[in-house]
Amino acid sequence: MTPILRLREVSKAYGPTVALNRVSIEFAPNEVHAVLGENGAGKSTLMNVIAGFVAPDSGEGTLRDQPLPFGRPFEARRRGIAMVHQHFALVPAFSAAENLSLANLRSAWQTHRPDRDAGSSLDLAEQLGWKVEPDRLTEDLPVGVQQRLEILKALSSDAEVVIFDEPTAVLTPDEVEDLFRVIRELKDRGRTIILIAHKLSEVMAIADRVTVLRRGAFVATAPIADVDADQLATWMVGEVPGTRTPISASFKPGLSVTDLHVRGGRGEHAVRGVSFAIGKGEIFGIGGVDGNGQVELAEALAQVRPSAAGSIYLTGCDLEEANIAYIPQDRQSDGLALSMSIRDNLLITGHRRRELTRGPFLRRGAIERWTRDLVDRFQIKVGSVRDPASSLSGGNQQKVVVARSLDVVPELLVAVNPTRGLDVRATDYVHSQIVAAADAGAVVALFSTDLDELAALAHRTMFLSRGLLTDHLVGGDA
Amino acid sequence: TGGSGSSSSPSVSPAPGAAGATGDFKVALLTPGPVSDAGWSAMAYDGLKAIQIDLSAEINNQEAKDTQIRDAMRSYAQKGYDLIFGHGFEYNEPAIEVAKDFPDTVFVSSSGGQTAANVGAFRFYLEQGFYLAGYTAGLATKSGKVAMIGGDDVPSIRSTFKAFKAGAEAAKPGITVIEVFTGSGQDIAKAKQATLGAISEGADFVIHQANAAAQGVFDACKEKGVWAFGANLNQNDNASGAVVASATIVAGPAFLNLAKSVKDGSFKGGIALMGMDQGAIDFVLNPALQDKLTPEVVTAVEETRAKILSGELTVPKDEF
Amino acid sequence: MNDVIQIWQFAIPIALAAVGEVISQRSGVLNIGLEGTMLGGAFVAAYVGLTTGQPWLGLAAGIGVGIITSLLQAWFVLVRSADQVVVGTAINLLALGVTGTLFRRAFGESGQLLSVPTIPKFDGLDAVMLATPIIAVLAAASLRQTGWGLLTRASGEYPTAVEAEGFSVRRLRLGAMTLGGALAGAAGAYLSVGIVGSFAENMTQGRGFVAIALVTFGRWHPIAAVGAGFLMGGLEWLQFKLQAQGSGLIPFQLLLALPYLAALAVLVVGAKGTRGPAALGQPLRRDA
Amino acid sequence: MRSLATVVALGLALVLTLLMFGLPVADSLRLLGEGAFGDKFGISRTLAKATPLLLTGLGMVIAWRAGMYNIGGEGQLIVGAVGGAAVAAALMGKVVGPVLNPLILAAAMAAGALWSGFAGWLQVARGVPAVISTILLNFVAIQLLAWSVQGPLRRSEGGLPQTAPLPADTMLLKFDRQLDLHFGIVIAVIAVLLVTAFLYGTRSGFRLRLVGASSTAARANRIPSERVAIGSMMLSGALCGLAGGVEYTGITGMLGTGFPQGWGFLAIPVALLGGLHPLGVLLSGLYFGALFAGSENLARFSTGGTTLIYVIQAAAVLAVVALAPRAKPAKVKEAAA
Ligand SMILES: Nc1ncnc2c1ncn2[C@@H]1O[C@H](COP(=O)(O)OP(=O)(O)OP(=O)(O)O)[C@@H](O)[C@H]1O
Ligand SMILES: Nc1ncnc2c1ncn2[C@@H]1O[C@H](COP(=O)(O)OP(=O)(O)OP(=O)(O)O)[C@@H](O)[C@H]1O
Ligand SMILES: [Mg+2]
Ligand SMILES: [Mg+2]
Repeated sequence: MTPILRLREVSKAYGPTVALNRVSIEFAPNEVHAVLGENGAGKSTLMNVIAGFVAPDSGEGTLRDQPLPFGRPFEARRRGIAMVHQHFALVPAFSAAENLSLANLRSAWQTHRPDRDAGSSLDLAEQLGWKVEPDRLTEDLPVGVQQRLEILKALSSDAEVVIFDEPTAVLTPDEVEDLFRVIRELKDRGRTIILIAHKLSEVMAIADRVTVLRRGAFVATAPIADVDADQLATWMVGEVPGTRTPISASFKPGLSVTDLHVRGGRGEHAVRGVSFAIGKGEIFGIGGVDGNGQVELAEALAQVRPSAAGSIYLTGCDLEEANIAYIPQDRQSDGLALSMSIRDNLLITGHRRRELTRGPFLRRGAIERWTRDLVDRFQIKVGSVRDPASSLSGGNQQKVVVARSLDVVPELLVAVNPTRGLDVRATDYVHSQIVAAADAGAVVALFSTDLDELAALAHRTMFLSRGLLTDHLVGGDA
Repeated sequence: TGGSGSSSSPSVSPAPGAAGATGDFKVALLTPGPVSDAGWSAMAYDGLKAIQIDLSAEINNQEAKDTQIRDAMRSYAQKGYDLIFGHGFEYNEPAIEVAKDFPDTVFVSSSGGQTAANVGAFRFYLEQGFYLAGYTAGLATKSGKVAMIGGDDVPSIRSTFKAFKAGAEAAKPGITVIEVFTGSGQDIAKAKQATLGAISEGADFVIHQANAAAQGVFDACKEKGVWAFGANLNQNDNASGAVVASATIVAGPAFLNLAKSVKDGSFKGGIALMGMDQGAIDFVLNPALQDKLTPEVVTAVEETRAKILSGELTVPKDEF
Repeated sequence: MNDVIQIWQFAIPIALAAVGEVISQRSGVLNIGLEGTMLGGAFVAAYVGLTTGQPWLGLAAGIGVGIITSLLQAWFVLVRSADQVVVGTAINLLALGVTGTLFRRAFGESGQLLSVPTIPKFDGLDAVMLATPIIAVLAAASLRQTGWGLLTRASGEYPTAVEAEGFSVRRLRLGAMTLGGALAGAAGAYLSVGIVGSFAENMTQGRGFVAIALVTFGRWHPIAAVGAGFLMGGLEWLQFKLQAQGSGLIPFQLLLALPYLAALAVLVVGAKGTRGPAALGQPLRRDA
Repeated sequence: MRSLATVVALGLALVLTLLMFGLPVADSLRLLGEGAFGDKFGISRTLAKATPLLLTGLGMVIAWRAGMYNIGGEGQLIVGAVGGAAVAAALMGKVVGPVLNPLILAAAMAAGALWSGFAGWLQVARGVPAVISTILLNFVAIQLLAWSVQGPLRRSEGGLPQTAPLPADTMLLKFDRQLDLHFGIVIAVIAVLLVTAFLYGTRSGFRLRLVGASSTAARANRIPSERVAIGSMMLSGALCGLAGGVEYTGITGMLGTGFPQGWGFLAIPVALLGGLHPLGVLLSGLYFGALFAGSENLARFSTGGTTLIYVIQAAAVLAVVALAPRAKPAKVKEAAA
């Protein structure tokens, strides 16, 4: 097996943070190569180096013995490296078909017709059983569909190396299975597939070989047959994480929602009359395939989006004044102001805390102490709290959101896919925080596309489908 | 310490006052438009050049409109300039004000009604030239319509237009005098468009006050085969070949004489009206196109010129 | 008919410049320096036209200046990632200063009324007048129906997506800026060797800014922008006719403010659906 | 390091410009320096020119930090001055100067705030990007000025299109009659301090920065970003309007079509060079003030011709943006340098 893509001694540091530390790695044609590692291990950085989006500080890379065009993504793409981005590279104002056309363009000098140029990708989507409406504006599509577009774009190319950075995070198990079928097909056509995923089960199911990174450094590469999940987990974190089972109990009345209707961003009827009640200390799971009104419902509960009809009551306090913690599904756009400092991002809730302000003014010293405390308590891996939030890895970004939301126990916690893209340890940590909040008396509405997560945490779970709550199951017993 | 400056003199170079030494005489000119406008401002610039050569003065010039005027005057005064010309009546009032703070500098504006010990004004009686142009147009028009194309809409321009109109009406009672402003003395295309508009309404003689944009007026006249008058400078030899005569200002002598009086200390404020009798204003027929005007017209115009020179006829002008 | 031709001719400079600005803005570059680029084109076209006696050479030179100016701008905007508005503002200042200084050096400090030969006209029509609508249609078609157009639009919306597909946003924007510059240069040149055959300092008198307003007015569509330019030209002609007829009905300041007010009104009434390019005005940033 | 490079580049750009125009370099540099710092006149001129730049620059910082690309500083400044002049016209002779002056300044701020607030509203409520609307509004403002000095505010029928000059006691305090320096510089410096305290020391300031950095994150955290956006525009316009009022009551004393000097446009380079930070604006405002005082002197007293001033200013701006760390509101580095 001669490698087609080689990286040698690649390093990249962001200020004091070493994202990649002399990583050497080889990828072969005809293989699915999984790259594993904790949040912040450097996976995305490594992929971005390969695809040209990030220029490494040192080290070299070759594709078919030609040097890689570091720092020039368009060049890398020309040379046959395609990437499915963890954070999508789609034009929001384009139709789905136009976005797909972008991927199918062979040259700027050709004519363009969206239906024709997107054709092959749309065919592929149909083969996969993925519903993509070509004329819809991309920005109006649910995240799950956007993820499919992103994948379709990469697939439609004739790239030799296809990188998938956490493509499965927002897909349902069925969709994941479809994707894996495609990946296998690509492999059979001699392509190199690099896959990042956090779910070990997925990795075991598809990968031929696996490489583990830890804190920016290469740990090991091994054929998948030679390792088991425990081994991988040990490589990744150095220890095996424990698991937790939820307790069931009876709850005091907390949140009650009656016949709630919510409209989506385009005025569509996204939530069409749901009623439920969540007790204090209860974790209420809301599952279902992405795009069925979860985000709208969550936003309505979190008082971010107005409800069109119906009522939301929170026992014992005025909803306007209540301390509602909201962990949005898209941490990069809704959770954080990436360009602002970590401290400022914590202040997003902090600037409302009485002890951190004096009238209209902020108390500098108090804020400093509070920030330090949160970073310590929630084990956020930061260089300095004055660094921009964009410098954090996905997992640590999520920790910032969680930390500032759960610093004091909220009356209501609304969390949407709170562990999307997190590694095992971080996932476990976020889970424990959610449970702790509930144990301390918070009403918790947990939205997740991950059945395991719901099963592990929720006392009860319902499913949202086309804006209506359907099924009903009981947490611990499910 | 506000307000105490009237007794102190600028510190840059002790101003020589009215009786300065030669070579040390500094004169500045402020114009409302670029001195490259081949018109109103250019003419003043030529006057300044004459001062430089004849009095071996150090000269300087700058464009300064309304609100910038005081600032520009102050900066020259601060630099110890002896004489600051402002080319237009709009410089008169700022001059009065700034002059209070800089008693050792003489300020002169072309037109304007206020004076002080160190502030004077001379007013070019360009209306006389415009009157003659209007008179000529009135005699020679076939359509009975003539036009005036203005750039900036300012009182001095309006005053000359009034004179043109008076001249035209004197020659041909009931004549239609079209007036169009473009709002800019630099927009050649607009000047052309405005002229085309006037011509399409029937005008067959056009005078302008468009300074640098004048070529647009001439171009339109040439294109449509009608006649134009030059203004401010002698524009008879314009390449368009459409200029039958020009109403001109001859500014050199006026500038020079005034500068001399400042230099030798004989300057004493006051207003001088500079008209045809001083040779400061003229109306020059284009000899190459003389045949386009009938001899009767030429004779009548010359008679009117004589009347103006003798004082028998007073051309109307606005005070502003 | 005669009036229509007249209106059309005087609308050409703003219409041409607006088409170029549409292309540039669609790629994400807000070219505030349009005015300066036009002025540069006007001056050089007049100079070359005068010295060679060839208005066509003048026009070509004007286009050349437009391209050079846009390349200069591109270096700042695309290579140095400088703020587009600031660079554009500086370009305007630069053009004002350089053309003014060169004009005075070449033709004397008190200036001259230059008479430059103009592009030949047949029945009041000339090649540039005919070419302008064609250019607009071509631009519209290329933006919609070619790969270049798709990529250029994507560069103006979300540059990362373009890079991810193997195309250089920098090159695409450079292309769009160059086209925009060429058209702006041509527009300025047409002013000095197409319409009047002369030059005066700062003779563009805000036409570049009007063109920017037209882009918005025309909602970033080349043909609509040209149509808006024609409309503007018509209003202006009407205004001059009214003045000549002696009715001071409309103060001309209002007329001068009209394109901007109209553009604003269109946006106020119907903006929700049409936005400008999302990345308009944003510098291109690669990984630091 | 970076600032050293900036200085070197500025110098080089300058020398190149001078050489290009065939001017003696040493002499020209001397004229430039003299104009800015040569004597009390130079220094006072530098400060006087920095005054409107500081105020408009601060205005840009506030808007851009909130993610509103306000390019309408020029229009807001003009409208501010017009608003001030309207109040002056209405109250002149009825109110004593020391009272009238603050009224004029207040009116200027209000007018500027309304003008920019309109652009803010357009973006928030109608989806018209402020980049576009403020550009358009600049031109409307210029025509508004032209119309008001030709019409309602004209000092006298048939006179020049200008407003009546303000009496001396209505003007801002001057420190010396021969100098240009006036009380406006004090106002500007106080504004710098207030804006700094506001942005970094208050909850509203924090919210403003948050909305600018990520309006989606602000929304998800129940911060009324639309109100913040409009508010920031109004604050920004108020500062630009104040600049207009200060220029009117400090320097010109009257309005005419020549009033706009481009301070509002230059506010953007001032703000960007200042790193979109109020304290940075203090430095860059002074730098540009000195540059203007100097280049004016150079253009006046060298043989280059008066149009040269534009070339020098353009070269200086370009040299700055070529080197200044790129700044884009949404991605402004919050991290300490
Ligand atoms: N632009 C940046 N600026 C500063 N630091 C960065 C930047 N990008 C990444 N880092 C840092 O580099 C390290 C590796 O980040 P990377 O995104 O590669 O992690 P990852 O393995 O993909 O994690 P995750 O699973 O959470 O996505 C992290 O510590 C992160 O904080
Ligand atoms: N709570 C506060 N009260 C008063 N002044 C403050 C407060 N916070 C910050 N400042 C002042 O504001 C200025 C900027 O402080 P800050 O630490 O926020 O800067 P920064 O984060 O580096 O700036 P930037 O966000 O532009 O990168 C400093 O002079 C500081 O003293
Ligand atoms: Mg990652
Ligand atoms: Mg900060």
